Amino acid sequence: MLESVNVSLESLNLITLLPMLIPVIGALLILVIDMFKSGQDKSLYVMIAIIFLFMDFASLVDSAGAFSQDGTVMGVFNVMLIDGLAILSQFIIVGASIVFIPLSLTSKRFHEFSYPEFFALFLFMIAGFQFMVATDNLILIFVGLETASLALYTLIAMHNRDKSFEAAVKYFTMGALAAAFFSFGSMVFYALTGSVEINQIATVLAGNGYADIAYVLVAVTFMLASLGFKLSLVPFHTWAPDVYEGSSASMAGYMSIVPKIAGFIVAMRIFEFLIHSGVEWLEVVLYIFVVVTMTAANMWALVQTDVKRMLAYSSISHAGFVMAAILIGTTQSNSALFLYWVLFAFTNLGSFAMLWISRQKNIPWYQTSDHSYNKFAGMIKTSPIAAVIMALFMLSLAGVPPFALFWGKLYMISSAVNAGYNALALIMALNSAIAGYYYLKLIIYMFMKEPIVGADEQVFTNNSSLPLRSIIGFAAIGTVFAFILVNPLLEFITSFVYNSGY
Amino acid sequence: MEVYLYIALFAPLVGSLFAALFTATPKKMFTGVIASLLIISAFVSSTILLMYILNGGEPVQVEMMTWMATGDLYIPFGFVVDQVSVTMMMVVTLVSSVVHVYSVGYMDHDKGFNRFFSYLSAFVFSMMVLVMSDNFAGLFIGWEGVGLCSWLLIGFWYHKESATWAANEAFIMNRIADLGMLIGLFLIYWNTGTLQYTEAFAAMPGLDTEILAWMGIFLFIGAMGKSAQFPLHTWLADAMEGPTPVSALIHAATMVTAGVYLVVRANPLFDLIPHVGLFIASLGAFVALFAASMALVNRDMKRIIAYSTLSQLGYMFVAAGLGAYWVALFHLMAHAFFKALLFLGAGNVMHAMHDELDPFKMGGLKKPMKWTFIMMTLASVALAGIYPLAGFFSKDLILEVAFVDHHYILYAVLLFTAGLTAFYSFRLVALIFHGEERYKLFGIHPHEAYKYMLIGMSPLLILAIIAGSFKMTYFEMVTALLPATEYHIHSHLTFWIMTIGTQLFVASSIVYAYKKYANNKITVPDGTSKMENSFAYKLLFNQYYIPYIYEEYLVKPYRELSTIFWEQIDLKIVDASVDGIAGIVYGTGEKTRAMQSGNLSTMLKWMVAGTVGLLSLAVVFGLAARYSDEIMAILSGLGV
Amino acid sequence: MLDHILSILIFFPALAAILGFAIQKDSIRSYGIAVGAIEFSLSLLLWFMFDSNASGMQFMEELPLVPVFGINYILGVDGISLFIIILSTFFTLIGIASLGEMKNIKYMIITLLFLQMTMTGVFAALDAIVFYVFWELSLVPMLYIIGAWGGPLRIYASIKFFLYTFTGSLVMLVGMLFMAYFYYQASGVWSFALLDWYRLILPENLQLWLFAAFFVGFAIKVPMFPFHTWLPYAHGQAPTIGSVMLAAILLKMGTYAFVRFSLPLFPDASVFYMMPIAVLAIIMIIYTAMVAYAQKDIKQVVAYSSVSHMGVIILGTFALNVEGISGSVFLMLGHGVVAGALFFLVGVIYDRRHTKMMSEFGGLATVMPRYATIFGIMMMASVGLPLTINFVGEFLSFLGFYQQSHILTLIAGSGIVVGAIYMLAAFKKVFFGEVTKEENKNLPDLNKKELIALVPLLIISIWLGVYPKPVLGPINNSVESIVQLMHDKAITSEAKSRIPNLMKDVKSAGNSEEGAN
Amino acid sequence: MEIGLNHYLALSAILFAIGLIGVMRRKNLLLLFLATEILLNSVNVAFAAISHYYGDLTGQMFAFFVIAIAASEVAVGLGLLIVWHKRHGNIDLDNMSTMRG
Repeated sequence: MLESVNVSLESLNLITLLPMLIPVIGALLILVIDMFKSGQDKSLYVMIAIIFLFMDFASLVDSAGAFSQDGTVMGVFNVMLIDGLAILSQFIIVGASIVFIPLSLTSKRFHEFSYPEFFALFLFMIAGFQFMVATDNLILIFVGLETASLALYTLIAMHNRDKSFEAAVKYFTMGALAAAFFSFGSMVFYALTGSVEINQIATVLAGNGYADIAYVLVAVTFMLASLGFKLSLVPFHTWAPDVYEGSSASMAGYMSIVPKIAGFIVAMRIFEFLIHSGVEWLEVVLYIFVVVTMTAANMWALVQTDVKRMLAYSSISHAGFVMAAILIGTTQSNSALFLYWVLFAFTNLGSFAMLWISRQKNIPWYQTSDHSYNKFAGMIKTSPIAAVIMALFMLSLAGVPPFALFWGKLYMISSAVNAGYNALALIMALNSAIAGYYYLKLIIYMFMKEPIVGADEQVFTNNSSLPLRSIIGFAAIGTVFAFILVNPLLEFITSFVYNSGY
Repeated sequence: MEVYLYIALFAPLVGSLFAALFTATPKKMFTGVIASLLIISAFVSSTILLMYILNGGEPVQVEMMTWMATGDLYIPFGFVVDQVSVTMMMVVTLVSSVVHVYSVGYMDHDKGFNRFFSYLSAFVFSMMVLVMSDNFAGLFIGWEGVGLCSWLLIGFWYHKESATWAANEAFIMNRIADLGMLIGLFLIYWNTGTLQYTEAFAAMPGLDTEILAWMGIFLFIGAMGKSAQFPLHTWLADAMEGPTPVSALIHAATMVTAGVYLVVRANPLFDLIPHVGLFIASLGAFVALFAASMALVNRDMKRIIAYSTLSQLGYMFVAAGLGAYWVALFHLMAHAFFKALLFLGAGNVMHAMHDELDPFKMGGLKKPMKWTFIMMTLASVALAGIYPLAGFFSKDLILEVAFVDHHYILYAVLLFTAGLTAFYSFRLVALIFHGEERYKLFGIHPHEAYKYMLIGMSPLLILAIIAGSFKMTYFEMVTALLPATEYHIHSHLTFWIMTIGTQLFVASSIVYAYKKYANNKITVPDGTSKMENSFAYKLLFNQYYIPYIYEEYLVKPYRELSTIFWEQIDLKIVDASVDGIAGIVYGTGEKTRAMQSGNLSTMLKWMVAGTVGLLSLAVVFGLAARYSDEIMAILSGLGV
Repeated sequence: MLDHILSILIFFPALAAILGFAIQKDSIRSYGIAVGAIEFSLSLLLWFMFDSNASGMQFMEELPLVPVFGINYILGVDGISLFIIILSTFFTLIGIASLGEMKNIKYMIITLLFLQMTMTGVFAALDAIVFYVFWELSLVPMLYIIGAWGGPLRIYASIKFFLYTFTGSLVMLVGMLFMAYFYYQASGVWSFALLDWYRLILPENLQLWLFAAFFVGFAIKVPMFPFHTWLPYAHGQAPTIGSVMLAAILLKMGTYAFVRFSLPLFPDASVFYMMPIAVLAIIMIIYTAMVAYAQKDIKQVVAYSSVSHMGVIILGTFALNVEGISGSVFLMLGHGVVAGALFFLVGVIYDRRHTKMMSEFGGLATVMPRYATIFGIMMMASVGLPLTINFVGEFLSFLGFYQQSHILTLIAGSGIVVGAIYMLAAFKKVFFGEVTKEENKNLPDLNKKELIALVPLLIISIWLGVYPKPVLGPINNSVESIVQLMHDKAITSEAKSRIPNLMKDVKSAGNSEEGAN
Repeated sequence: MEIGLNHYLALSAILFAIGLIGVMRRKNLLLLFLATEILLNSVNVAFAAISHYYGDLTGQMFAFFVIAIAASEVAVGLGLLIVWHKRHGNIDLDNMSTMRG
C-alpha cells in the first residue's frame, strides 16, 4: 500500500488552504499570547483578529486574481474547490467579520470580550465557514459546518445572560439534530453513488438517469432539513428568533449574515444540479419553502413587540427571499444572491449595530424587553441623528429605493421574471410590501411618537464608542450610496458566478 | 366700430371690478354711480352699434385672442355684433342701465351696497359675453357666468336660509341643463370640427338628421335650464329671494331669455330639424299654460310675476320652435321692457311695504304710490297684450304664428293662456293698488320711491308703450340674419275676428279680475274659505306639488344615497376590505405565532415534522415516478 | 450649468435640506423661503429656456448608473412634465412661505425640501428605475409629514398611505422588470430607458398584463376607485401643508405616469381597457362626489372632491386623443392649483378654530369676507366654471372622451352637476346663514401669510382660465407626439381606429422616431 | 441468515428512528444529547457498511469524522448543560422557554 502513495506537493496545491489557515494561525496566536500574559485588554485581541482577517482578505484577493486567470482550482486531493462561488462567499464572510469584530470595542464592559478565547473561537469559526464554502466534498462541508457551529454556540453562550444560555442550548440541540440530518443525507448519497463529492454524485446520478429517484429524494430531504435549519427556512427556523434574542445584538447581526451565506453556497452546490437535472419535486418543494418562509416570517415579524426579535424574523424572511435564487438557478439569480447578500450585510450590520449601541445594562420599567419598540419612541427628539440613521436602515430593509437593499430586490425579482417565475416575482414583491409594515412601525415609533416621560435620553448611545460609530457610519454610507456600488459589484459578481458554471 | 364693441363688452367688467375693490368697506355711493355710468356707457355704445347696423353696416367681428387650442380644437375669444346680437345688447344694456340706476336707490340702506354693484355689473358683463360671442364656447362662458352671478345675486342676502337655498337650487338646476348644453357642444365639435357659429352652421346641412336632432335636443336642454322650462322650472320662482332689481334684470329681462336667444342664434340648426322645433313649441305652450295657472292663485307678488315670466318664456319658445325666430326675439325684447318695469314697480311696493310680499295684505296703494301704480298698470296692460302697447304686437304675433302654421292646439292653448295672463296680472294690480287699505292693519306707512328711481324706470315705461311701433324697422333689420318669414293671415276677415276676439277675451279677463279683487270685501285669506280647500286650488297653490316631489323623490333620496355610499359602501365595504386584507395578514401572524412556543421540545418536533413531511412527499413523488406509466394508464382510463 | 439644470433642480433642494440641519431654529423659515424661491426661479428659468415648439424631450441628461443592467440616470422634460415641475416648485415655495406656527418647524421645512427633490425627480425621470426611485422616495417625506404633524389618527393614516401606495408600486416594479425583460429579448440589450421602451412594440396579450401591473401602481396613487380609501384618511389627518402637497402634486404622479408610461408603452392595451377604466373613472366622478356630499368635515369634502376630479383626469387621459390628453394634463395643473388652494383655505379655519366640522361654522361670510371671497372663487374654479383654470381641463377632457363614447361622457358629465351640489352645500353650511356660534363671531380674516399663499393661486387659476395658451401650447405639442406614437405603435385594428392618426397625409414611417425622441 | 448490506442499512434506519423519537420525546437535556448521539451513530453504522460494500474508504473516513464531531459536540453540549444546571438547578427542557412568540 505504501508504494502507491505518490503525491507531489505541487499537485496538492496547498495554496488553496491558505485563506483558511490564516485565521487558524491567528486564533492560535491569540491563545499563545494569552498563555504568556493573560488579562490583556480586549483591544489587543481585536486588533490581532483584524490584522489576520485583513491578511485573509488579501489572500482572497490573490486567489480571486488567480481565478480570473486560470478559472476553478482544485487542491489537496481534490478536496478543496476554489471557484467563483467560494471566493465570493469568502469575501463576504471575511469582509463581514472585519466589520463585525470592532463591535466588541464597546464603551460598556461585556463579559465575553474579556476572554481571549472569544476572539480565538471567532477566528476558528471563520475558518470553519471558509472550509464549508471552499469545497464540494460533503465530509469537509460537514467538518467546516460543525467547526463553525460549535464555535458559534460557545460564542453565544459567552454573552453570559440567562437568555443567552437558553439560546445556546436551543441552538446547540437543534444544531445537533441538523448535523445528524446532514450526515444521514450524505450517507444516502454515498450509498447511492459511492462518492461524497458533489460533482461525482451529480455525474453518477446523471449517468444512471436518476433511476433511484425515491432514494435521491430521501437524501435530498435530509439535506434540505439540515440546510433549512442553517438557513432558517420555515419550519426549521424556530431557533432563529430565540437565538437572536438571546445573543448580543452584534452577534445576532453577524449570525444573520455570515452563517447563512455559507449555507447558501452549500445549498447552491447541492440543489442546483438537481434542479437542473429536472428533479421537479425539489423545485416544487423549494418553491413552497421560499414562499412559506418569506410570507410566514413576515407575518410573525408583524406581531413582534421587540425590535431585535422583529429583525430576527425579518432575517428569516430575507433568507427565504434569497432562497428563491437557488430555486431559480440562473446565473442572474445566483449573482443576485451575492449582490443581495452584500447589500443586506451592510444594512443588517448597520441596524443590529444600532441596537448594539443602545444596549442597556438594566431594563427600565416601560420596556418589556431589551429592545422593545417603545424604547425608541420619540427618538427623533432625543437623538435625531441616530434616529435618522436607524430609519435609513429600516427603509433599506423595506426595499425603499435608492437604499441598498432595493437594488438587491430589484435584481432578484428581475431574475425571477427573466426565468419565467411570474407568480414568484409577484409574491416576492408583495412580501416586500407586507414587510414594509414592521419596518415602518419602528420608524413611526421613532419619528411620530412622543418620548416616554422619564426615559433616559442617553439610552440610544449608551454603549457607543468611536469604533461603533464609525462602523455605523460606514454601514450608513454604504446603504445610502449603494447605487454607486451596484454596478461594479454586479460586474464582478456576475463574471465570477458565470465562470464557475452557475 | 370695434372700439364701441369693446366698450360695450368691457365697461361692465370694469364697473364690476371697481365695485369689487370696495366690497369689504362700508357703503360708498360712488361705487353705485360709477358702475351705473359705466353700464350707461355700454348702453350708449350699444346704441351706436345698433344705429350702425340699422344703417346697413356690416356685422362687426373681432377676435381678441386664442382661448383654447389643442389638437384640432381652436377656440378664440371672438365677438360679433350682428343684427341679432345687437338687439340683445340693446335689451341687456338698456334694462341693466335702468336697473343700476334704480338700485342706487333701492339698495340705499343695504350693507352690501358695493358688493351688490359688483355682482350686478359682473352679471351684465357675462350676459354681454353670452350674446356677443361668435362661437359656442364663448356663449358657454357667458352662460355659466350668468349662472354664477345669478347664484351670487339670489343668495345676496346670504344670512337668509331661504335665499341661499334658492341660490344653490338655481345654480344646480342650471348646471343640469348646462350639461346638456355641453354635450350639444361636443356633438357640434366632433361633427363639424369647429365651434364657430358661422362655420358650424355652414357644415350642418351636410350632416345626418339624427345627429342634428341630437344636437338640437341637447342645446335645447341647455336652454331649458336657463329659461326655466318644465321640468327645470322650479328654481325661477324660488329665485325671487334675491333683491328685486335682480329679479327684474336677471329673472325677467335678460338671463332667462338666454335660452330663447340660443335657439334663435342656432336657427340654422333648428331649421333643419322641424320635429325638434315642434317639440320645443309644444313644451313652450305647455309651460305658458302651466306657469300661468300657478300664477292664478299665488299669494306672493314676486312669484306671480315670476310665473308670468315663465309663461311668457313659453310663448317665446313657441315662436322659436315654430321657426318664427324674429318673432321670438321681438317678444323677448318687448317682454324685457314691460316685465322689468313690472318688477321694479313691485320693488317699489316692497320698499313701501317693508318687504311684505303678500298682495292680500296691501290694497289701496294707489294713493300713496301714484306713479308706481301707473307704471305697473301700464306694464300689466302691455303684458296682457292690449293694443297699442308693446305686448299686443309681440304676443299676438305669436298667436298668429301658431295659427298660420296650422298648429291650432298650440293656438288655443296660447289664446287661453293670454286670458289667464290678463287675469292674474290684474288680480295683482287690483289687490295691490285698489280696494281697502288693508296694510293699515299691519301698521305700515307706505311711501313712494325716490324720484330718481321713478325717473330711472321711465325709459322702460316708454318702451313698454311704444316698442310695438318699431316692429317693421326691427323686422327689416333682423331678417338680414334670421329667416324672414312673415306671418299673414290670408283672409282679412279671419285676421280681424281673431285680433278683436283676442282683445275682447283679454279685456274681459281684466274686467273679471278687477271685479273679483278690486272690491272692498277682500280680506287676508286664512285658509278657511271654500275655494282654498278645493283640490284645484291646492294643486295650483302647491305648484302642482312639483317642488314637493323633487324634494321627496330626488333631493332626499340623493342625500340618503350619499350617506349610504359613504357609510355603508365606502367605509364598510371598500375601505373595510382593504383593512380586512391587512387584518388577515396580521391576524394570521397573531394566530400562528403560537408555533413559536419557546419550548425546545416543540421546536425539535417541528423540525422532525418538517423532515417527515418532506419525506412523505418524497415517497409519494418517488412512487409516482416509479409507477408513472401505470398511473398514466389509469388516468387515461378514467378519461382525464 | 444649464446643461444640468434638471439635476440641479432635483438635487439642489435636497442639498439645501441637509445643510438646513445646521441652521438655527428661528432662521429656518427664511432659509426655507430662500431655497424655495431659488428653486422656483430655476424652474422658471427652465420654462424660459424651454423650446415651446419642440415636441420631444429637452434638457436631456444621461449618466450611467448600473449600466450592466441597463439602468441609467436619464432626465428630460417635455411639455407635459415641465409645468408640473413648475407647479411643484411653486407649491413648495408658497407652502413654506405660508407655514403657520407649529412644533418642529425646522424638520417640517427640511422634509418639504426633500419632498421637492422627489417630486421633481419623478417628473423629470426618463428611466423607469430612476422614476421608481423617486416615486417611492416621495412616500417617505409625506409619511413623516402626516405621521408627525397630523391629527389624532395620524399614525393609522400615515401607515395606510405608505403601505397602500408601496404595495401598488411594488406590483408596478414587477411590471417594469417584465418590460425590461421583453426589451432585452427583443433587442439583446438591457435598458430601462423610457425612450428605448417607446420603440418596443409588444404583442397584445403581453400589453394587457403589463398594463394591468402598471395600472395597480398608478391607480392606487391617483387614487382610483376602489383604491381610493387611503386618501380621505391621509387628507383628514395630514396637516394643511401635507394635504396641499398631496393633492396638488403627489396625486398627479399617478395620472402623469399614465400619460408617460401606460399610453405610449401599451397603446393596444390602453384601447382594450379604455371602457373599463372609463367606467371606473365615472364611478370616481359620481360616487365620490356623492360621498363628498355626505361628509360632515369640510376637509373630507375637499378630499373626496379631489378623487372626483381625478376621475375626470383619468377620463381625459383615456380619451386617447389630443384634446382629451391635453385636457387631462392641463387639468392636472388646474386641479393642483385649485385643490391646493382649497386645502390651504380649509387650513385657515382649522388654524383658527381647530375643528373642521361644518356644523361648527356658519355665517362666516359676514365675519371673514375676504376669506369667503377667495374660498368662493376657488370653489367656483373647483366646480369648473369657465374662465377658471379647471374649466379648460375639464372641458377638453370631456370633449376628448366624447369622441370615444357618447353615453359614458354624458354620465361622466353629470360630475359637473354633482360636483356643484356638494361644493355649494358645503359652502352654504360654512359661509351662509347667521353666525350662530359665539366662537365664530370674532374670527380674524385672512392674514398676510395666508394671503401670500392664496393670492398667487387665485391669480393663476384665473389667468390660466382666461389665457391657457402659454401652457396649453407646449402640452399640446408633446401630447401630439405621444398620440402619434401610439397610433403608429398600435397593432390591433381597433386601436388604430380609436387612436387618431395626426399625420393624415404622410404615411407614418418616420414619425415614431420623432415621437420617441 | 446472511447479514447483508440491507440489514445494516435497516439497522441504521431503525436506530435513526429511535434517535428521532428520543429527540422528540425526551424532556431531559442529558437524555436528549444521548438521543442525538444515537442519531449520529446510526449514520456511522451505515457509513461503515456501505464503505465495505463499495470497497471504498471514504465512508469510513466520514464515519471517523462523525465520531470526532460527535465527541466535540458532547464537550460543548455538556459544558452548556453544566452551566445551565448551575444556574437553574435542573436540566428540564420545559423550564427553558423564557423566549417565545
